Amino acid sequence: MPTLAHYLLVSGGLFSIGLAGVLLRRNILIIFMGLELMLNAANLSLVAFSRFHPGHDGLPGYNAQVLVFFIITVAAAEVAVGLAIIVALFRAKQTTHVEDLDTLKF
Amino acid sequence: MVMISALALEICVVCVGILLLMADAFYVHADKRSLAYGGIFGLLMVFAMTFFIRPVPADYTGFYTNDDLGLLFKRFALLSTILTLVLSVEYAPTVERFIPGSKPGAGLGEFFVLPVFTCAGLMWMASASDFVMIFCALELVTISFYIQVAYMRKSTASLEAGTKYLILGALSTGFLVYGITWIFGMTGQTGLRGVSMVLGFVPQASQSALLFGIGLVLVALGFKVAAAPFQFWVPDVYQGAPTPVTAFLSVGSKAAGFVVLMRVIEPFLAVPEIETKLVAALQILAGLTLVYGNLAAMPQTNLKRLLGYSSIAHAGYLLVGVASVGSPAAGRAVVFYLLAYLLMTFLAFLVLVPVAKAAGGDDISDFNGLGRRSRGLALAMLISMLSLAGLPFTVGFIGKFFIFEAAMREQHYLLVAVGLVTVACGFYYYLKVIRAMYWQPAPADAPPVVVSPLTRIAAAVLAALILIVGIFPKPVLQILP
Amino acid sequence: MSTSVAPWIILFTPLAAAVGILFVGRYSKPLSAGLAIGSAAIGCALSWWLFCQPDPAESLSFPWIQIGTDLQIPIGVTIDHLSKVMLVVVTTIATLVFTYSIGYMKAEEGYWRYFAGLALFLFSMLGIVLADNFMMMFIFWELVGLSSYILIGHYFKRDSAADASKQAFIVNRVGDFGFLLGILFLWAATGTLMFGELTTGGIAVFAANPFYLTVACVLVFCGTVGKSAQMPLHVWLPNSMEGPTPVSSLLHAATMVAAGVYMLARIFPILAAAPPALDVVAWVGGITCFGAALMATQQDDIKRILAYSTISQLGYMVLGIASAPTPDVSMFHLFTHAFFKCLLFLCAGSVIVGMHHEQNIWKMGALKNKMPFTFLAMVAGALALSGCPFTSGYFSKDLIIAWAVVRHPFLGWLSVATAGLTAFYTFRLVFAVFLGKPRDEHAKHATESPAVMLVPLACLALPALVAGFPFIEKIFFHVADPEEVPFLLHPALYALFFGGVALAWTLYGNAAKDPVRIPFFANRLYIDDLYDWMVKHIQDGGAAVLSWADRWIVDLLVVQVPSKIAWAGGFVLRFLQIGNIQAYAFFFGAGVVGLLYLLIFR
Amino acid sequence: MQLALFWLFSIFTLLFGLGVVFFRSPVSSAMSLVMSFVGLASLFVTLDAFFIGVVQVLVYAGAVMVLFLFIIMLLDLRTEERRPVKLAAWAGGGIVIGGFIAALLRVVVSLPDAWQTKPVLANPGLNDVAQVGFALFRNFNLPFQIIGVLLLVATIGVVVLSRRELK
Amino acid sequence: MSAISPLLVLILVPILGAAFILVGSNARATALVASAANLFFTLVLAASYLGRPGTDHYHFVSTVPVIPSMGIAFTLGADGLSLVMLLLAALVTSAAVAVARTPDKNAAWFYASLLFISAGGIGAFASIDLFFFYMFHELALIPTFLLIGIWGSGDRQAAAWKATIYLALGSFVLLLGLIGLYLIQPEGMRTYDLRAIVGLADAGLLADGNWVYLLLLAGFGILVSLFPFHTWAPQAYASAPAPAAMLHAGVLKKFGLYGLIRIAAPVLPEAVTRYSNLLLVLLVGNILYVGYVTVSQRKLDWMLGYSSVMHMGYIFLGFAALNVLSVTGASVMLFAHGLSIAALFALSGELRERTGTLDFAELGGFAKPMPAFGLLFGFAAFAAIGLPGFVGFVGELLVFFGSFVGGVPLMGSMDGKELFQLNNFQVATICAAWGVVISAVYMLRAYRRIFFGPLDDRWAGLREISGPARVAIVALIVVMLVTGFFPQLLLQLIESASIWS
Repeated sequence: MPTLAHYLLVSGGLFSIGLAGVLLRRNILIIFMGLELMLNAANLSLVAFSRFHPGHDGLPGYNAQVLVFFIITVAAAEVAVGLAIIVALFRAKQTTHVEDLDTLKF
Repeated sequence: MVMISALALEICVVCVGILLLMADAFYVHADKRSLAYGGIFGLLMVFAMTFFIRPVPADYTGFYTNDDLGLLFKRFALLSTILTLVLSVEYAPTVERFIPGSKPGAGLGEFFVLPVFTCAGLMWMASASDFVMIFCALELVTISFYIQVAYMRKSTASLEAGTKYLILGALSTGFLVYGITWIFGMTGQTGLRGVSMVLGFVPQASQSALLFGIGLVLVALGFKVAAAPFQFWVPDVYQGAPTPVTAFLSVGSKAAGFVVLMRVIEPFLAVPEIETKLVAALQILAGLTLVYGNLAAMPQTNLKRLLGYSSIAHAGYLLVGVASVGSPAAGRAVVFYLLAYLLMTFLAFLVLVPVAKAAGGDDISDFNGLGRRSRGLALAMLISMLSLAGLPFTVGFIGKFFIFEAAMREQHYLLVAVGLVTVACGFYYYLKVIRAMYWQPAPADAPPVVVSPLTRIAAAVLAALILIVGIFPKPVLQILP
Repeated sequence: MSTSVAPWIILFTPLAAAVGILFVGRYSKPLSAGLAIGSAAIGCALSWWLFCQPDPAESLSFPWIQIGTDLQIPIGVTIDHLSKVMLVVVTTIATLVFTYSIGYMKAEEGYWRYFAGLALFLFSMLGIVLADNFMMMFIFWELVGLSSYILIGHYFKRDSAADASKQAFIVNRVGDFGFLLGILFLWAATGTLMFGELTTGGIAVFAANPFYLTVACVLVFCGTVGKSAQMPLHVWLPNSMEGPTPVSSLLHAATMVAAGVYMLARIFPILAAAPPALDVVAWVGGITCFGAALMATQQDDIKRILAYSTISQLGYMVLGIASAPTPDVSMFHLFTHAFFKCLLFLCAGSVIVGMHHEQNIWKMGALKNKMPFTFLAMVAGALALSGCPFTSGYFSKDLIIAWAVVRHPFLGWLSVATAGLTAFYTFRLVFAVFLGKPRDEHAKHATESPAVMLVPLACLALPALVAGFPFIEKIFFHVADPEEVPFLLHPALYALFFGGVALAWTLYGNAAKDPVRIPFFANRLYIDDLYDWMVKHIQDGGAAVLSWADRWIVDLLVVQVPSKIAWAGGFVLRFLQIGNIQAYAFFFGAGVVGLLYLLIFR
Repeated sequence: MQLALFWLFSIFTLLFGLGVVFFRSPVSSAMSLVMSFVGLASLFVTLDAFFIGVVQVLVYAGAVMVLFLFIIMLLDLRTEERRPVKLAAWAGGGIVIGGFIAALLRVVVSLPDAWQTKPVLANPGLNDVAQVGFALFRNFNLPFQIIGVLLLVATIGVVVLSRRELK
Repeated sequence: MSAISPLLVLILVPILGAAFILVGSNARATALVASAANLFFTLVLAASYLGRPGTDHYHFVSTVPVIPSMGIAFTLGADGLSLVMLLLAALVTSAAVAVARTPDKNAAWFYASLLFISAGGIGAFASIDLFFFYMFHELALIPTFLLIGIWGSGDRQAAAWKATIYLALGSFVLLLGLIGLYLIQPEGMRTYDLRAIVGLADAGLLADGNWVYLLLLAGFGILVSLFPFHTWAPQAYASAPAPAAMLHAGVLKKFGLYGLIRIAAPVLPEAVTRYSNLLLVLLVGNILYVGYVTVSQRKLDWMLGYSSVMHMGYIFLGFAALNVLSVTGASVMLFAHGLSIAALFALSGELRERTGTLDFAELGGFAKPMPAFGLLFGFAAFAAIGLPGFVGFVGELLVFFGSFVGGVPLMGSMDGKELFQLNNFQVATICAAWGVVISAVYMLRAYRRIFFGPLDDRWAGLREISGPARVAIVALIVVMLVTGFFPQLLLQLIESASIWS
């Protein structure tokens, strides 16, 4: 039987992978995907917690699942807006590469 | 007198926003500025409504609390939004230049409407007492800011700023969510009240997990309030964003961040060992923020960017206050400082916008000789800079005084020493502006600075408030929680 | 007119005159001269009148500073024998010199400035004479310094005069430094400043610790060293000859420089309680009187010769204070010296006027016939100075020498030798100026001075000769002759006087130029050069080093370095802000990790 | 059995997650993102969170990934043009990630109930859609409204930002 | 008690004057009227004060609570000492305004800044509440920055920056000190009202205040240019326009020492005595070290700046000795030095305005073309070096007496010979007395180099000192002479001060 630790570690790993995507990739789209991974990793542990720590009624904490639901929604909205910005950026500068975005500095 | 439910406030704000959208959609040919005026009017109405609400002492039942802290920050959000709209009107021509649109006023409508929705988000943040609520309100604010920062699509600076804010903001959101997850996991609660209730029973062993969660939430909020080392987006974004949005960011979202921060850490301070670690962490954040903001601001030449750094610096002072939560005065100090910060920052931006419009740039050197070119504006800028630097007889001084008083009560002497140095640095870079305005001669071809009456009124009111409250803060202190 | 009011009139008339001249003086020369002389004359008359009156029972006194019981500094006068004599001397000579000045300054500019200065000086001098407590004396002590500064610097366009006045004031300040400390020492121990209380029993405190009293007295004596130009602070007096000659005669010969001696006389009982201090005084006086005489023998400037002789004579007086049982001995010499030295200077002044302000004795010569009257007066003064038997100087000086020989044999015999030197250099001066051949155009066409200058000469010549006779002396002083004086002493003195004159005659009878050259003496024993070197290299050098340090070390450490560090810090921090999202994300992550470690692993 | 499934799904998820990061071409990154989301959904299912699992598949595999692919096509970025790999960035990133993972492990092992298995639920076959909906519309009404506003704002934003010509 | 205090008028007059100027009334006239009116009011006030009974407490008190929760109230009040300082402020302000030459650019801000500085000084001296005591002093900071920066001479920008930042830093340290003073009071009785604090101190209710005293000393010390925190002063005064230098050196700089005498002396006496050796070392540095630095200055303005730094040493000595005599002396010196340095800066300003240079090497012989100027300068210079007849002498005298009295020298005998030893105060006094010689050296040198010696042809056409300046400086000198001849006028005011609790 998988234990809580299993799930937490997996979600942690996923989170780290997402973080890695942000830190290591230089294509904004990929970075964005990494961010999505992080959010979902969080979701995983949320659900895991809710399942492993059932409430007094012996049911999983559905509040957590609602939160997950919200997170997914927000993430979707974020993706929409984010991609819109990226598109606008690409139209203006013909690039999705972070190193081309350094006019504002110092 | 008739009392209204606090929930009505946000609803009204949202309705104002929707009405404006409708108007924007249906009266295509009308002058878009009227939207802004409408928004200002509507929000003023809501602001008036806030005085018909009886705050109930904080009882974090459910998601929504309208204690007087929350109420105060609702007013705060409304005020900053109104001022942002005033700025937006002044700034509209620039926006028009930088968005694709054939007709005059194209795309301005949304520019005036979005702050209203942001305002609703800020107000919800002000009374959020549940992590879910916090998350949703925060995201509403954040996402609407993504849009506003990147609003001027034809200006690469604005887009770049938007992208940076987007990526880093999303990153912080990720941490926030993960942190909430862990706090939930350890307490099984999402409501702050619930958390504070079960916190006593959390086994010693899982405290580090709890701290892990708190730490990640702290990171996210630190990002919002521009605390070092999560502040790197600030100067770039402030410089690139449309100026009204910059002002809104630096005041509205920072203030909301602080109120959430204060609400979130409060339950955890009940546990001694968590409290000590938390305070230590806050002290270090405060110290780093002070040093980074003030030192890095000194070599700046661009006023907008300088204000970005200065907002980091003030976040530092505010964090000093937050780190001194032990003393009863700390909360009041932070709130008062935020109030002062609202006044002086918006005053600075109210002067910056017209001057930059006239000079075509927002470098400090564009202020050269303003003291002779346009006395009133220069005087206003003088007052705001003195207040930012924390000179007596301005509200900024009283704020700093409270902050350091609290810190010394808590005997954070090291922090106070750092503050001592940074205050001196602060004098240096704020005086640079005064120097430009009064020492330097005006360039020969300096165009006249035109200011709309609305801006003029707003600036006059702010300047007067800065001085009056700076000399006689008693009435303001009475309305503080 | 009561005897308790008169002193105040005497004291403040000159001040009033000075203020008056300050306002109206520039409009009329006669008016300013008149005011000054009037005030002096009034003072003179009142002083003589006062002298004839018995001492007043009590004297008026006003509180000047009064702080609870902690400190009272009154402004009050003492009328006793000492002060009355001094009053007489000062006012009389002042009157004469003021009158003389009319003639001497006729052609000069800054007329009113000059007389205002004189009046101010008279005021301050009288203040010293009348003071009844240390602080009041110190106040007027400084004011005297000021007036001397003003008068020496009269020809301020001349660099030498400007420097001389500055030097005079500063050197006096050095003396006053000690004086003030001495006052503080005495006050700290006894809690009073009044001469009366100090001299009568106030010093009983010191029975426990005479050493402390000695230190205090020596410090007070520093005041004398400065004001009376004792070695090693004598350098300013010869330089002060840059001032107008009447000033030299009044301030720097007759009265002001004698203030130091007067002060010693005033506090004599205190000194007497501290024998070691008296020894110091004696040595300083003795060495001064000998050394100054040596320097005088090789000077060429007529006024400088007289200046050194003044220093030498003051040395006698100081020595006398230290050796005689009563200050009257020195006061007696002060009295006679005032007349003949003033006379000598006025003669010198008349010669200088006759010579169109030529002061080098080797450019004169054979003035005997051109200005006979001056010649006679000069001779009278010279005799008195060199202690020719039965002139005033003879009586007073020999008395001091006698006491010195008895009390301090070595110093005594040194002063005996000095007597011979005195005769020598005095007559060197007389012969070189009045005999021989004219050695200069001016000397050929020199003419006698106007009457207004000659009358004072006459008035002074008489006392210069006779003021020392016992019957006069009895009026003013109560001196005592020492018992068993070595019987060699008086013969030795006669011999030395005639020897000196004879030597002067053989050498300078009719010499075209100075036959002897002793650079060591001519260069004032190199003391001035030593001072110049010290001021130039030690004081100014050190000051320059300090100011360099202030600019480049203190300022650097306190201001520059911190500010530069802060600025550099900001400059460096900016480079974290490299504008690259990934870098920001990295910092962000690093921050997260750091924070987590802070929270979890500690 | 459960454990085997868990391992299967989690390895699936993690591998494709790595794919997201390490594929050079955005398209394959996007595809592997979807795959890892699908794996995640199945992990949700193993946690008896069927509704969430379904939503996950719908929203991500459906909407988000379509959006991504659409944008990638629109911007026509096939393969990221080769740029010199920044060693510093990789090293720094590695350190940060390592640190983060270390903290995470430290926390997880410190958990008292880390190794407990799933507790049995009060009544297993309960349909959690009803439960979630119940919670959503009853307790979480207010946040739900806020999300609504958020979506509105997002819509406005997307329109404003991506429309060619604003009117 | 809470009736409107007449002191409020003193503060408001200059501020309103400045306001009028900024909205466009004739700058110079308004400033003159305002300062003259203030002088008049101050004199009236002093006169009425002397008429009042019980001069051991504050008069003209009025109080308006501002932050009741922290015991902060806008409390005005004056006793003898404050009145002396107020007189000084009013005198110097009038003189400064009279001497000022209307600049061709931005005259309004020029005079307004002067009035603001004056208002700051007056407000500080008239405040009993430490919070406002501090705030008022800060009021002068920015005007100084503007005055030096816009109308200064020489390397004005550097000077303005240095002085402003440095003073800001110092006053912030001071603020921390005041907060500390607040925090060492017993919980629940905490206040910023000086009278109450003194009461608490007398009742022995204060916690250990050594660190507070050190903060206060550092803060005030920087403001008063205590060695080694003095380097800002000479540069600032050298480049400031004459009126600014007069006001700052004459009035504002006194704020720090006034504060020490007012606050530290009565509230933290044991701390003062505890750290007296430290202070003695520093103040001897002020007198001897800075004194010799002054000697080697080549420019008049720098020399005056350094001399003003040096003279602070005497006042510190008076404060450190902490007895009636010495503190009275210090207070007198505050007054005396304020007047003399103001007169000197005014004259140097006039001189710069004529010659364009203050380098000794280029000047000389000026007594010929402008005798009156020379005379006034002479008066001012001799007043500055403490010549009897001027009030400065009284001050120095009292300081010396007070600091020397510290215990009659210990009599006793060590291994047979009688000995005595001086305590540190007495040693410091001896150094200070030598300082009198030093000051004579540099002052007379300056006087000799400027006014004596041959006159260079290029200076042939020098104009005499101008009318208004003449009047102002004569007024200052007359005051110094009168109070010098009749020091009791001043002393009875100071003796009635409430610091002798």
